[in-house]
Formats: sequence, structure tokens, C-alpha cells
Amino acid sequence: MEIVVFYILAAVIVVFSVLTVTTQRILRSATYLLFVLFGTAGIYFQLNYSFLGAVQLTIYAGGIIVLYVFSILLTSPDGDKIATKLPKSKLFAGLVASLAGAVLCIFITLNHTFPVSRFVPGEIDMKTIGFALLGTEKYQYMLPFEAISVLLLACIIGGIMIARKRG
Amino acid sequence: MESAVLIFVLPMLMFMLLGIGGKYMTHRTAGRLGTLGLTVITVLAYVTAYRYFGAGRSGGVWLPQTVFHLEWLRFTENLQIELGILLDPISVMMLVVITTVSLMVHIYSLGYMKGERGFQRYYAFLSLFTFSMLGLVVATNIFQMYIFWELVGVSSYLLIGFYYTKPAAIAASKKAFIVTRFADLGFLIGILLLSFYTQTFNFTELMSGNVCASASGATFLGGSVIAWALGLIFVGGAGKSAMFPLHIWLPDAMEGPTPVSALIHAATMVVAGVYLVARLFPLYIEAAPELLVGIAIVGAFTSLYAAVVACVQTDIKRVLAFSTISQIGFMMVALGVSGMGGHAGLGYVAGMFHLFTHAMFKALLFLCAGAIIHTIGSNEMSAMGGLRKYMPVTHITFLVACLAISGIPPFSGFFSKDEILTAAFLFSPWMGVLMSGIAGLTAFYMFRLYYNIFWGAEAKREHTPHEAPVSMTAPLLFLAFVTCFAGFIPFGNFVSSDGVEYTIHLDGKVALSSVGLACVAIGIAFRFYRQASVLPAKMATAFGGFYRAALHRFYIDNLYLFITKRIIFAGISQGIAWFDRHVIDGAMNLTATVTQKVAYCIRGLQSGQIQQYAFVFLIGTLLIVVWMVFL
Amino acid sequence: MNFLSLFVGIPVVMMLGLLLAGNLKQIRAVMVAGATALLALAVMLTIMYLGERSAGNTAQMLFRADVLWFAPFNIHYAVGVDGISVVMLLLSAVIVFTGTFASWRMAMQQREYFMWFCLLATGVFGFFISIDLFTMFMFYEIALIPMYLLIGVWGSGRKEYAAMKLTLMLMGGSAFLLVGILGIYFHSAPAGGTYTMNLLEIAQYRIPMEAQRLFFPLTFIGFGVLGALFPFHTWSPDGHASAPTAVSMLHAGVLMKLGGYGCFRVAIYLMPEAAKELSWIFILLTGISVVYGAYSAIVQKDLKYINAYSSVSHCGLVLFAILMLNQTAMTGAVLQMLSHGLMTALFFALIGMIYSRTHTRLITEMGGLMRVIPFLGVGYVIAGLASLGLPGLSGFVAEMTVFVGAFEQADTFHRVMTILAATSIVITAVYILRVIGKLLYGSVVNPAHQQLKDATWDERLAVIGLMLAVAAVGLAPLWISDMISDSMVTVVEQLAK
Amino acid sequence: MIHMEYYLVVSTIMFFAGIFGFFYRRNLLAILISIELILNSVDINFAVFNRYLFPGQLEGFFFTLFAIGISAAETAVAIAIIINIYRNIRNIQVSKLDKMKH
Repeated sequence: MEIVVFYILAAVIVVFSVLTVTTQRILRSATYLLFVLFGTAGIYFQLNYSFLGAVQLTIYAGGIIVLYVFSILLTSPDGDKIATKLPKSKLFAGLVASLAGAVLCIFITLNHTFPVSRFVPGEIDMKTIGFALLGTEKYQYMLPFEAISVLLLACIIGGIMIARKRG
Repeated sequence: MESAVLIFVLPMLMFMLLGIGGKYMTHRTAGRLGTLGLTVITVLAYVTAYRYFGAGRSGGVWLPQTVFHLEWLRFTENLQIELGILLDPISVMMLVVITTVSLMVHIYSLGYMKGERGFQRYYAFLSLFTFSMLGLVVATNIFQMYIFWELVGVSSYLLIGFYYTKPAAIAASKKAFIVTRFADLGFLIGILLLSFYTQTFNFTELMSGNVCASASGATFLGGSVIAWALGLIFVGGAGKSAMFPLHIWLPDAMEGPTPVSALIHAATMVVAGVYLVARLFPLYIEAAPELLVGIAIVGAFTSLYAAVVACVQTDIKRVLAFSTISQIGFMMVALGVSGMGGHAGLGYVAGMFHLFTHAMFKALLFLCAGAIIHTIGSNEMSAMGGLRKYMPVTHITFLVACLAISGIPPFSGFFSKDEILTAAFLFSPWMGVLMSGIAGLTAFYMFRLYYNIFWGAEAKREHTPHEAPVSMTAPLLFLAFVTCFAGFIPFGNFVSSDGVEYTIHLDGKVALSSVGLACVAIGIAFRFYRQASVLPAKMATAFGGFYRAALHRFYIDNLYLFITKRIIFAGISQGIAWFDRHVIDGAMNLTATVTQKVAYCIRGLQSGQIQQYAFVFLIGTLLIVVWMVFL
Repeated sequence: MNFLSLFVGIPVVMMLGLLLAGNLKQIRAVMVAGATALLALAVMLTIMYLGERSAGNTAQMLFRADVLWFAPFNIHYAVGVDGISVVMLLLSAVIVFTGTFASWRMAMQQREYFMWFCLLATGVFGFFISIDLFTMFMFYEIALIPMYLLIGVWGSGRKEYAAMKLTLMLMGGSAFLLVGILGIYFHSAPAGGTYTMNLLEIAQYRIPMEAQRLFFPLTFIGFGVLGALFPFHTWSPDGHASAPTAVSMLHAGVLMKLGGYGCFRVAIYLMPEAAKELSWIFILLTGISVVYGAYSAIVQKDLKYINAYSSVSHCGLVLFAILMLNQTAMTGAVLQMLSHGLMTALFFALIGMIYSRTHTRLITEMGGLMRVIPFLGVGYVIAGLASLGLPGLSGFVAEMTVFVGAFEQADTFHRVMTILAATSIVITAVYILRVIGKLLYGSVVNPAHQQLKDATWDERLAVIGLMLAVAAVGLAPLWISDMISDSMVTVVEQLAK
Repeated sequence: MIHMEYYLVVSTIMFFAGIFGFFYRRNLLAILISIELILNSVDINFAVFNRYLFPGQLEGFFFTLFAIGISAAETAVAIAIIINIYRNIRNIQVSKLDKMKH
């Protein structure tokens, strides 16, 4: 069962990833990205990281994609259509480089002997997550948490500053 | 004797006063102040002369006295420039000459320059000149002489260019300065050489006799270094004294106000070269007697050349200018043919004597010319003629000066010129004959001038000429008086090559022949120019090419123009400037351009396209990975 | 802190003052106060220096102070002066003072202009008081950088090009220099002690000959670029032509002297053996400089170009004299630096003033100015006469000392080069008189020039100040020449080792 | 039993799809989308490694969590910039963005 689910997820992710970057229309691209993100969320659920999956769904699928769609609609209804076409050579070079990279990476991954790996199921409960997030000891993440909150704040302000209309 | 310091300092103060304060003075005040100052200086000079010669000889000779000295600049332990006052017979004589002529010019200028723009400036420059010239003659050392040598050069420059809106005056002043400056380069190098081998600048030490011994070993191209140095120093003197071929500036210098020509370019500054040779005379005799022969030859040639050219010029000031060159040539010959002491030293005495008398009668001639130009308003002979009726005083004084320069007794020129001729005959009969001939030419061109101005046909004039005001005629009369009687001064008593008294004897044969020659020359001039006559024109056509060449001063000026304009300016300077802009600077710019070009070429790598960077990054990473994993 | 540091301190304080100044009036007040203070300080230093010397203090450098500021490389803020630096400081102070007045009517951004000006002054003064190689180099750089902005922003004509060219060439020079200085530093303790940057300490040791052979040319060229050494002089005509008046003054008057002073203080003093061995190359180059600059100046049409080439010629003479390696010639070199500094500053000041009236610097477009602006005309004539070496003005003293010194080298090569260099005095006369004749004499060429106004009070102040300095050096040179000459003894001893 | 490598292969493909997009696309938003892909694939790797290799610990988990947060922030700012650019030059093709170069 799990295997089947995994293959489905994997197929979704791979197909839509490729489609995301190859489609000519930017809106479709965003939509395919959404599917990839859903697939990723699915993988998190499969790994028993339900919280992570939920976050993935809400923030990515819910927040970021909406942001994309809006900005796409705001900026260029025509999307990529009027985009200058790349010379064939560059396209080819990019393709070859990426494929070579992928092949190399996969090759290494498959050939590498990892330490004993086994799937240990079990959810992490919210309490653990909460404590880890707001604790200050070893393996607890108060400081990054705060740093990220500051970063977010800065981004909010920065985003407003940059995007607002100048009088 | 300490009053001599004042002679030195007062003109400087006058210069400062008139130069800075002149703007706030009226013409009258400035002129009178200047003249008054110079009167005081003249009196002081006379007093100094009286006291110096009044003190008598010691040990049979006039001892040089250094009455004042001040260390001005120290180069090394031995070589230092001092500013000082050295009194000896020739410097005292020069003091008298300079102050006298300068005073006459100051007075004369009150009338001549009246109403001119820049009157105060004129007097300031005159003071500067007087200061420099006095400083030059009383110099205790050769470097002081050089300093004041340069200063007289610059005051001459300023005075020639006094009418600074007149292009000819600007060009003339520039020419005068640059030509003499070129000669001064020789002077400077000569000084440097001399001082390097003798380790002294001081005249007294230079004359002391052990100098040549100390430098006898050093030779250069076959001549001793001292001889070379003295030769170079003579180049400086030749430049200032307008010896051929450095004479070209003097005729042009006549663009300055006429009193200036009288003071600087006839009486005082131009004889500085003669004075320089006289000052170093013992050294010349001792170290390079063969050089003196050279000086004599240069002097004789210059004298001949200038006399010939003077015969055909039509601008009266130019005639006088060439006459000056010719007369200075006489003085150089006199020094060149002279030996040391006794009768052999006659040339020295004669040269100095001629310097003295020439200063007086040539200044007189120029001042007369000034009076004439003042009333006629032109320098050309053709605008004159028949002036004797209108300008009696000028006429008489001019005649006196003409007789003097022609060597007619009893005027002063006769005595001095006669001695020069005697000395020349003593040296070599050829030289004597040549110089006598030139003396005859002198008489001819002077009387040509005289008859053309005061006799001959009257030119058409808009208003009748009139006699000059008293301020101008008084100096004329005074100088004429001196010219009449200066010949009777027992000159050898005061100035002689070794300081021992020398009594001048007239050599009957020489005197007779020279006077005869002069009379003949005057006669020819009388026949040619007394009345309008076709003879001069006939002569001119008869001599054809020679006449034209003489009229154009034998094309020496053109040659110089060619060398400076075509070769130095257009060739060398333009060439170097072009080279600098295009080759040197071009090389620098080329470096910059190449850098820029290379930058443009490799700029493609820094396209600013993040995707390109990422691509390169990926390739790089892959390569590294491949290398690490597989190799 | 000893009082020499005031030379660096006062300009810094001036910069602060300028920052606080509210309007043009206050800016001027700050500048005048500061410049006067500097001048007074320089005069006071001179008097104190002479006092110390006559009191029998024979130390090589007086008023020393030493603070370690960068231990890893043993870099000290070490200051001290001898007669040569005193003369240079005096020169700089006079020029900063007069330069302030010459830029009195600067049209725009006065505050920034004067701030850069002060920074430049800081560098210059710092350079002359330093006796630590690195500190010296640092001040040298401080003096160079403001040049770029001063020319690039406040200049005229092809100012960007000129500023860039000047800065790049001088920076190129400093690159050589830095290598040279580091080279000296790493050979400053042959016996294996601690390395030092202190000039006096380095002079105690003998830098190995191989190192000298390598680093002497580097250092000499490095400083020589600033001293307009042929063929690295081409920044000078363009730079001067584009720079604003006071900057030209300061640049030609003081900055170019940094080159000569550096050549002398670092290259010759620290590496005497190589100097003796290699001097002929540079004598050849400087000899060319002297004559070449003069000939180039003859045919130029732009007043500033004429002066720039004249500077090439005169500064060439400075380096030439230094390379003669004897006391008299080197004294002459310092005198020539002083003299050239003063008279060229006077020249540039006058050219600036004339330019601000006629709006042209081409002599073909001007003429007869003497009648219209007599004060500036007379000033120009005096500057010209000083430049062609008229006795009684500074140029003569310097040139004569140089030539007498150069004649002490009795071999044919030196003789020939000296005579060649001496011919420049004739050529100088040619171009100076040509300019005077065309520019000032004659009748007024451009009718619009009839209405020109003569100098204003601030301009008069600047011009008279410089004229007095030129005349003072020219009339009473003995004390100044003695002061230099005395300090030269140590160098001569170093050379004799 | 699903092997860890399976996940890794999937994420690798996703990663290189992202990279390819990054090279290939000329639209700023598309490039941003490609970056999201890359980030996602890395997130997966973190989670997978955490789960399979270090089950007792939470580093990978939290890293993923923070990465999601930061990518959200980054996207927000980037989109703000893109919109601003669009406002100024009416285009968001990278080839047109060369104003600052000159």
C-alpha cells in the first residue's frame, strides 16, 4: 500500500516538476508547482511528519502559491509568451548540464552506502515540537525561531516598502 | 670711501620708490625725484673718484680696494657669492662714466619723455638700470658681475620694450634679451669652469697669479681648461657688447626710447663686454694670450662689418647703432692687441680711454638724434635735411660729436682712436692698416649722416622743426663740452694695464695718416651729401649686390630668423611637442586603451545575468564532484 | 604629542570646522583662521629650528616624537624635522595660505571643496614631518586622493579625463613605491634584528647591494612620477590644465615637491650605493626632462600647458640636482623645489585670475592685457622673470646652486649633461618672453577685454604674498641655503660611506 | 518497505528540474518558481534523512520547518521587488533588467 502511494506521489512530483519548468505559460507553471507541493506534502505525511505536511500545505500551497498567482496576474497576463526565446544552444547546454547533474547525483546516491537506515514510524507530538521550538537548551531552537521571526518582520516591512506606490 | 656703498644702494631705493610708489606720483614729482636721486649718486661717484685717485699710488700702482662686502650666498666652503664694492682705476672710471651719462639722460628725459604714458615706470627702470650697471662695474667677484650682468640685461629688456603696445618694440626687446641670454649661457659655463678649477670667484684672488698653476694640468680638446673658460666668458661679453655674430639685437634695440639708447645701448651697457675683458685682462694675458688675438680678430671683423653696414642705413638711430658696434669693435681690438705693462700695454690704456670718450660722444650723438626725432617725429633721413637753421644747438653739438668720432683733433675721439691705431700697428701692420681704413669709413658714414640731417634738401614738413627745450639742450651742451676737452685728460696716469703710470705719446705718423684719411672721407661725404646729388645713387648701382647685401645687414638677421623660427621653433619645438602629445602621452593613453579593451573583452564573463553565473557554478560543481568521486 | 603634530592636526580641525560652518562667510573664516595658523606655525617652527641649531643642537632631526601604531609591521607615527623639511613645511604653509585666497571666489560647493583642500594639506604636511617610511607613504596617499575629486569636480575642460589620468599615473607610481618601501623594510635588519620603518634607523644599516639595485629604481621612479620624471610626466600638462586655480597651485607648488623630497629622503638617503651606481640612467632621463619640457613649452598655446611643461623642466632640474649626489647640488635641489614651488604657484594663481576674467587660456586669443589689468600683468612679469632665473628672485639662487654643484662632478658625462641642462635657461627665457609678449604687451586683441577689472583684494593678497616670498628667497638666500646645506651633511656622509 | 534512496532519487529529479528551470526560464517569476522547486527538494531530503538515519532527533525536521518559513519570507520580498520592477519598466524579463549596469 505504502509503496503504491509512494509511486503515485513520486510520479506526481517528477511529472509536475518537469512540467513546471517546461511549460510556456507562467500561470500553468504556478499550477503545476502547486501539484508538486501537494506531492511533497504527501511525502511528509508518509514520513509521519504530519505537522510538517500541514505546514507545507498551509504556507506553501495556501500562502505562497496564492501570492504567485496574484503577482502573475498583476504583472504579465501574457506570461512567457512574449518572452525572448533562448538560443537553441543555450537550451541544449542547460538541458545537458541538468541531466548530467541529475544522473551524477543519482548515481552517487545509489552507489553510496549510507549507515544502516530504517524507517522508524511514529508521530512527533505537538508538545515535543512546541518545547523544542521554544526551549533554550541543546537541540532546542529558541534562537533560530526568534531570528526567523525577526527576519519575517523585516521582510514584511521590506516588502511593503519596496512594493508600495511612490507618491 | 664708505660712501661708495650709497652709490650702490641709492639707485635700488629709487627703483623701489618709483616702481611701487610711482603710481601715486605725478609725472613731475617722479621725474624730479629720479633726477635728484641720480644727482646725489653722481656727486657721490665724483667724490669717490676724487678720493680714490686723490689718495695717490702706493708702491707705484693704484691698489684695488674692497670697501665693502657682504656674503650673499655660499655654495661650498671656497665658492661663495659676495656682494661688494671693488674700487680700482677702471671701476672708478666706469662709475664716473655711468653716473655722468645716466644723469644727463635723466635730465634729458624730463623733456624728451614729457607726457608719455608710464613716465614714472620709465624713471623706475632707469634707476634699476643704473643700479645694475653700477653693481656690475664695482663687482668684487665674477659671480657678482654675472648677477648684475643679468640685471642690466633685464633692465635693457624692460626699457627697449617700454612702448609695449608697439609690436616692433616687443620683438626687439625679446630679441635683445634672448640673444644676450644665449651669450650669457657661455658666460655662466665659463664662470663655472673657471671657478671649479680655481676654487674662487674673487677677482683679486683670480689675478693673484697662482690660479693658472693650480689648474694647469687640466686640458680639454688641446686647450687648457682655463683658456676654454675664458673663451666662454668672452662669449658672454661678446653678446652684451654686440660682437659679430651676436650683434643682431643691438640695431633692433633702437626701438626703445632714444635716451635709453643713448644710456644703455651706446654708452654703458654695451661696453660691459669690453669692461669684462679689461677686468679679467691679467688672466687673459697669463692663461690664454692666444685668446686675445682671437678677441682682436673678432673685434676687427665686427668693426669692419658694422662700419660697412652703417654706410648704407637710412634710419639715423640704426646708423648710430652700427657705429656703436663698430666702435666697440675698436675697443676689443685695442684690448686684444695689448700686452702687459709699459708700452706693450698701450692697447689696454687706449681701449679704456676710447671707452670713456666714446661713452661721452656717442651718448651725445644719440641725444642729438633724440632731439631731432622728437621734433621731426621720424627716424628716417629722408624726413630730415636742412635742419641746421632750425636747431642750432643740436647742430653744433652733433657736429662736435661727429668730429670726435671721426678722429679730428683736438676732440677727444682723436686721442683715444689714435692710440688704438698705434697699438694696432704695434701688434701688426696689417691690423693697423685695417683699423685705419675702418676709421676712415667711420668718418664717412658719420658725415653722411651729418650732411643728410643738417644740410641737403629739406623734406616737406607739416610744421617747422624747432629747437629742443632747455632740459634737452643742456645735457647736449655739457656732453659736447666734455667731448671737446676729454682728450686732454692724462688718461694713462689713471688707467693702465699694470697700474703703473703710463704717459701717452702721440705717434706722429699714425696721427697724421689717420687724420688725413678722415679728412678725405669727410670730403667724399661732403661731395656726396652736402647737396642733393646723384653720386650716392650711382655708387649704389655700381656696387649693386654688395649694396643690397649691406642694406640688409648681410642677411645675418634672416639667417637667425631661419634658425630660430624654422629650425628651433617649427622643427625642434613643434617636433618635441608633437612627440610628447602623440608618442609619450600616446603611450600612456595606449596603456589605458588596452586596459579598457581587455576589460571590455572579459566583461562578457561578468554579464550580470544570474542564470549564466549559476550555469557556470553548476558546471564547476559537477566537475569538482566528478574529480573527487572518480579520480 | 609634540607640536609638529599640529601640522596634521590643524587641517583636521579645519575640516571639522568646515563641517560645522553654516554659510560661506563662516567657511571663509575657518579657512583663513586655519591657513593663518598654519603659516604662523611654520614661521614659528623655522624660528625655533634656527634657535635650536644656533644653541648647538646637532641632532639630525629635531622635535622628534614617536608613537607605535601598528605593531605587527613595526609602523610608528614618527615625526621630526631637519632643515630640509622645515623649508618644505614653510613652502607648503605659504602656498596653502595663498591658495586659500586664490580660491576665495570658488563658485560652487565651497564647503566640500575646502574640505578636500584641507585633506590634501593634511597629507602634504604629514608627509614632510614623517620620518617613518610607512607613515610617510600613508600621508603621500592621503595627499593624492583628494586631487582626483578636486580636479574631477571643480576643474574645467576635460576634467574627468585629466583627473583620471593624473590619479592613475600617480597611483601607478605609488605601486612601485610601495614595493620599494616594503623592499627596504624587509632588508632593514640585515643582522636579523627587528625590521623597522624608521628612516634614521634604516640609514644606520647598509641595505645589501642586490636589494639596493632592485629597490632604488623602484623607489626613485615611484617618487619620480610625482616629480614629473620623463617619460612619466604626461599627467602634468593635462592635470594642471584642468585643475582649479588653488589646486594647480598646491599641486605644482607642493605636491610635485613630494616627489623630489621623497627621491632624496628615501631613495638616495637609504640606498646610497645604488644611487651612485645607477644615477647615470636617471641623470639621462632628468636631463632630457629639463630640456624637453622647456622646448615643449615654447610652442604651447594654453597658458597652463606652458606652465605645466615649464614645471616639467624645472622639476626635472630638481631631480637632476639630487642625482649629482653632492652637498651643493642637493642644496640647490631643495632651493629649486622651494623656488619652483613659490613661483609656479604664483604663475598658476595669476593664470587662474586671468582666466576667470577672460574665460580663455589661449594666448592667441588674448593680448595687451598689461594696459587693462596692470596689477596682474606686473605680477605675471615678475613670476616670469623669477622663472627665467633673474637675480634677486628665487629662481636664480636655486639654479646657480644647482649648476655650481653639478660642476663639481668633473667627468665628461656629468659635464655634458650639466651644460645641456644649463641651456634650458635660454630656452626658458624664450618661452617666458614669448608669453609675456603675446599676453601682456601689444594692443588689446579682444575688444571685450577692454572692460576687465583688475585684481580684487583677495587676489592681490595671494599674489603679493607669493611675490614677497619669491623676492625674499631671491634677495636674502644665505640663511635658507645654510639651513638646507647643514642638514645635507648627513646625507653626504651617508653617500661617502 | 520504501528505501530511503527512492525518496532521494525523487528529490534529485525535482532539484535538477528546478535547476534546469533556473537556467531556462526568462521570466523572473518562473525563475522564482524554479527556486521553490529546488528548496522543496532539499526540504524533502532533510526530512528523509532525519526519519531514516537519525530517528531519535529533530534537526532535519526543524530545518525543514524553518526553511519553509524562510522561503515564504524570501518569496514575499522577491515578489515585492518584481512587482516594483514591473511598475518601473513594464517588463519582468531578465534580459531587460540591465539598467543598473550602466
